[in-house]
Amino acid sequence: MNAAEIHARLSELLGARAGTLSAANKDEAALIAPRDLLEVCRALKTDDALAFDALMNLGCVDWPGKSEIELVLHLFSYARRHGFVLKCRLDRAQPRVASVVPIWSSAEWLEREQFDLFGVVFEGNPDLRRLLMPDDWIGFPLRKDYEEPESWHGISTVRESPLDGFVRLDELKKKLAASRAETVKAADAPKPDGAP
Amino acid sequence: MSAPGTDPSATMTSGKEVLKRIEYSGEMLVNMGPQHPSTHGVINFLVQTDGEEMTRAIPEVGYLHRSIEKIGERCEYAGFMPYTDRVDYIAAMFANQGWAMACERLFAIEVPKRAEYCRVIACELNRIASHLISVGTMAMDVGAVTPFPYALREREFINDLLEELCGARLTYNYLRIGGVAFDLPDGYSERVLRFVDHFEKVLVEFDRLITQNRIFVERLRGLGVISRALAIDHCLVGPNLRASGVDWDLRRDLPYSAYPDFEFAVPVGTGAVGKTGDAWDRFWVRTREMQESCRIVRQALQKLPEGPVMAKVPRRLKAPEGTDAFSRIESARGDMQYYVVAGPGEMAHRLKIRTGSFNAMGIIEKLSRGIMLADLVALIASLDVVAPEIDR
Amino acid sequence: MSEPTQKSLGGWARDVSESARSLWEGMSVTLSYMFKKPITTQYPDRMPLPVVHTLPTRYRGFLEVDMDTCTACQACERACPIDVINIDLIRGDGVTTPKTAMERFDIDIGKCMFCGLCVEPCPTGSIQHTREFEGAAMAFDNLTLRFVPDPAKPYPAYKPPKGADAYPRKPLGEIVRKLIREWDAPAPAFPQRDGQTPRPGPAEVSHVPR
Amino acid sequence: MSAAATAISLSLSTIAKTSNPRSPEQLVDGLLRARGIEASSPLSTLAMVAALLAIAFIVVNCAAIAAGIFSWLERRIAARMQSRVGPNRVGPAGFFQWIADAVKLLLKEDLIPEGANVHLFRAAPYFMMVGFACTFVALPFSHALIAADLGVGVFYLLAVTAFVVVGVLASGWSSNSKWSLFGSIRSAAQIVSYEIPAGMALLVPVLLAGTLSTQGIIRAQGGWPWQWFVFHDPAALAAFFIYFISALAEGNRAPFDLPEAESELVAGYNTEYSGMRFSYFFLVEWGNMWVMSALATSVFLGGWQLPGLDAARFDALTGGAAIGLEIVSLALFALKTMSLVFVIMWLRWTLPRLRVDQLMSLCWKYLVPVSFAGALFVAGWMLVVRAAPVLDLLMRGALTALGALVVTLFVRRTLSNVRDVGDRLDVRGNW
Repeated sequence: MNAAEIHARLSELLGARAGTLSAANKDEAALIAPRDLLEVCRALKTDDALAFDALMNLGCVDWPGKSEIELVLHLFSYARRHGFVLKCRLDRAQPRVASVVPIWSSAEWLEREQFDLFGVVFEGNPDLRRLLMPDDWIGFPLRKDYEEPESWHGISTVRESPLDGFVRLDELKKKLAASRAETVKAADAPKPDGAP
Repeated sequence: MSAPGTDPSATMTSGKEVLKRIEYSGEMLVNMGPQHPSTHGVINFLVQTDGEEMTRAIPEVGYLHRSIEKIGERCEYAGFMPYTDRVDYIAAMFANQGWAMACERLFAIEVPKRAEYCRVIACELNRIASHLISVGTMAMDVGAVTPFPYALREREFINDLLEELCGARLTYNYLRIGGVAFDLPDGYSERVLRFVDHFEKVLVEFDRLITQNRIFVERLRGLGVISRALAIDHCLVGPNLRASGVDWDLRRDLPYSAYPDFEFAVPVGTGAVGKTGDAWDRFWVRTREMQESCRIVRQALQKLPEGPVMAKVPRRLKAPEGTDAFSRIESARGDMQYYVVAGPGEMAHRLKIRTGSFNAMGIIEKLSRGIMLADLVALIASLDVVAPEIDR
Repeated sequence: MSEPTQKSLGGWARDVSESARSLWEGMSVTLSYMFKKPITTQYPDRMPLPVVHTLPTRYRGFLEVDMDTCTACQACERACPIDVINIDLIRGDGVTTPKTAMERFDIDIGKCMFCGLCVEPCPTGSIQHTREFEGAAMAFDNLTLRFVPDPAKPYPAYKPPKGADAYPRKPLGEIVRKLIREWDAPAPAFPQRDGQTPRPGPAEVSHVPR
Repeated sequence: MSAAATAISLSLSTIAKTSNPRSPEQLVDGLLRARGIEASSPLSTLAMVAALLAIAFIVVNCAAIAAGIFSWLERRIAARMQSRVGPNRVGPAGFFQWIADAVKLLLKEDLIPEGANVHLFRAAPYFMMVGFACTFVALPFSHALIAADLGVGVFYLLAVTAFVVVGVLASGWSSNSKWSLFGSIRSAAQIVSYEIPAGMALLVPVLLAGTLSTQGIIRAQGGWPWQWFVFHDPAALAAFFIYFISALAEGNRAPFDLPEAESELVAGYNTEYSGMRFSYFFLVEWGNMWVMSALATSVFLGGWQLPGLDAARFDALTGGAAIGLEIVSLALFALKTMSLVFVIMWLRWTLPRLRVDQLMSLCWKYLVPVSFAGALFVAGWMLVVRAAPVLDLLMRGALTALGALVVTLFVRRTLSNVRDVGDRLDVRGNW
């Protein structure tokens, strides 16, 4: 089944809650309301014609301009050999959505990761704590407005570059010129004359 | 920190509270890792154990987190290619290909046929190299040291070949968006064929040394059995999934690149010595996959078409903001997925990498219940998790 | 954990014989390697050739710029994903001074990840990966290659002749070999910004074993 | 210097004169007699104590040096088997690597972890060293070279090797590390279990020889392979293998190296050790290879017995011939022992490690029943042989032929292995 057929079947089952299908240029995705997520997912998994038995990928996209965090789920069915994409838009200030762990176990770690990096709270995840970042890390690094702290527990997060240690060349040249002017007559002032 | 509702302290339990979460009843708690010799990189397992028999092992990851996804948002599309090498440094070619394919989809670039063949050859050689590390370390984790140097020796031959192809032994950066960086060098196919012939014999020897070894079989049979349903539910991918009896290979079932041109078998775990989906099956599937990779390499070299190795790629890669592309490739550790959302400029707005090891880690806690301490290292090794791929 | 199973006498005997067979096979494999030449080579002094000569031509070692053929197009600087290359240009009047000259061409090899992206856009093949790779150094500054040694003497940009498809280039590796300092050499005294304390060289860092 | 030279020449002449100085006691006695000192004088007692101390010094150093050399040997052999080169910089073929390592370990800081039981932590390596060095007392090296030919030799050896487990337990417990504790508990369970099949397997040669003395057991055999106890009957053959497996397990050698399983327990009971104390553990491990191989050689493989030379005729020899043949018998014994040591190393670099439950099931379900049945079978077979001596000859011949056949087939298999992967035979390259 292609995405349009899947969405048609989904609409048949859930009506308007199946959301809207995006334009057919790229991977078509169904945009659904966050509160319907669990129900839609359950329908996708349990319906025989759809039979999405695997949650392949679960990611968030931060859109600070639109003040929303987009949750993207890539589903796949080993039984029917077709894939589908679900999207839902969460409020960026209060990103909360139901966890899909009861439907697909693989969601547990994927949701933990997104919680860690975006601060999206997945209600119902049995073990929602930081996965990749240290437990006492403040902030959600993959948000667009995140600013990296300069140090963590006294460890600097900034590394100096050897290239920064140098004098800017125009300043150096001025200095060179000045120093030579003192010693040499003004007529002998250096001029950039090409090859060394 | 943008909004009050997302304060981490309000919603999350700290690592120390893991101890409260587990049903702790006086067993010994041991930290296995992050410097333990056989945790395959820096991973920590909080092992709750009653003598030799474990209650469970709770994986704690993140020690190798280099925020590659964030870097991907601050890097031009082409400039991100070297970073993908670091996603999975044991099989960097696949990480390259996943990124290249995601971008090619995003910008609708058609890759020349010869470039696809070059990609297949490089990737399959890399698959052999990666599986060699996997089976070698797995043998070492159950105590047989010698198969590991043998595996590394063969891997060195592949590294030499890949070095000749792209100039680096580990972080290849060989693929480009729209093709590959270099064509095959002169006389390359003869050297690859010589290696493949040699390697197939070595594989037989390797089987005799370790795969069929009685102690090895006894150690791994019936260990960490993952049923078909459990594997799919936990979204295991690649060899781990196939060992559980799921006959699924992206290269065959959702063909990409030049794979439709080749004939190869997809080894599936059958429970030859124990139950389908046990640790031995996972080991065995990897050894068979190396054989199949040899077959693919041979066919690719035979059918190699003429032509350019690089498509016409626009100087500035740009896509409308918000368009997204998704790519799936069959990496050495299974289905590797890149999800890229185009940003306003020449950079991605968001990049998500889903790797095989990440999913495999999620299942360890479930499988580790009630096995023995010595089995835990074999279990971890059999899932072939690679720390950089989990943390990225 | 395998649960205890009742074994028949036949199964018991099969266990023993299978163990003996796998022992036989495995031990014959390991013994056979006693009589083969080891695959490892001893780096660096017992190699038949210097290692540099055994590397393939595409090997990505230290970067090297032949300033005589550099067109100052800055394509490499733009291509570098991690800003390892730093080029400063000055524009002259084209009469008494060259039109374009480079005051600075620095490559921070200590940060370089040897991806080769800078080599690809170079129009004249001036920037190249060499096969040199031995450059352990005590100080990070030792790993910063300055291809314009004196900023006061800028290098004029090379103007490729029309229709040429090959450009004169010094032998690969010759330039960089001179620039790479010995691993225990003191850090070069690069000019410092005003009011900045100079970063300690290896002599001043007490914990570095000499 | 001259005094030492005199003493050596005197002792050599004494050896030549007294036809078989079975023990150092007799040797010292003979030396004193030659000087005209009576055995009852206090000077004699003093001399005896001094001689015993000297012998103890020699024994401990022999043990340490043997262990050191084995460490080099094992690394070279392991390297070759893994298609590597191994240590080859210090001395010819890297032979002095073990001395370099010992010097390095001596100079290293001796760390004691916080929270460790300091005294026990310090003492544990010595426990192990004592248990290990004591075994050298009753091990025969040649016809005459034995520190003390004890009447209860085999029993004594079994007793003192078990002392090693005290060191392992103490080191593991006192380290205050969970990995160490795992290792030591595993070791205790393992050594205690494998004592039983080892003891039962050693019962077979004891039955056949009718004595517990190691020299006595060797004397009951002959120089030719068919005169060895290992080819005496199928049960003795099985007993040899059972003893060998049990000895591997008792010596914590792969595939039974669970107490220090590096992929599971980091380094097991010696995780927290460093410097010289750490090296003691390894000294014991490598030295134990000699002990177990020497014991197996003595009781199953004919020990120092020279082919074609009866032990009684050997005793009767005097002068240069005695000394020459003594050296030959020493070399033969060493050769046999070294072959077994090689096999131990070879096994280690071939096999994966067993799991704890498999280790126990191997012991209790396989080795213990077979060793008991074997001991019974041997007792019965001895009765049969007494009734029909020709059966004895037939059985020995058949088993020796079988052994030769197995070795030939194995060599052919190995050679075909070399050919299979398209490599040439090359033993000389890159040493």
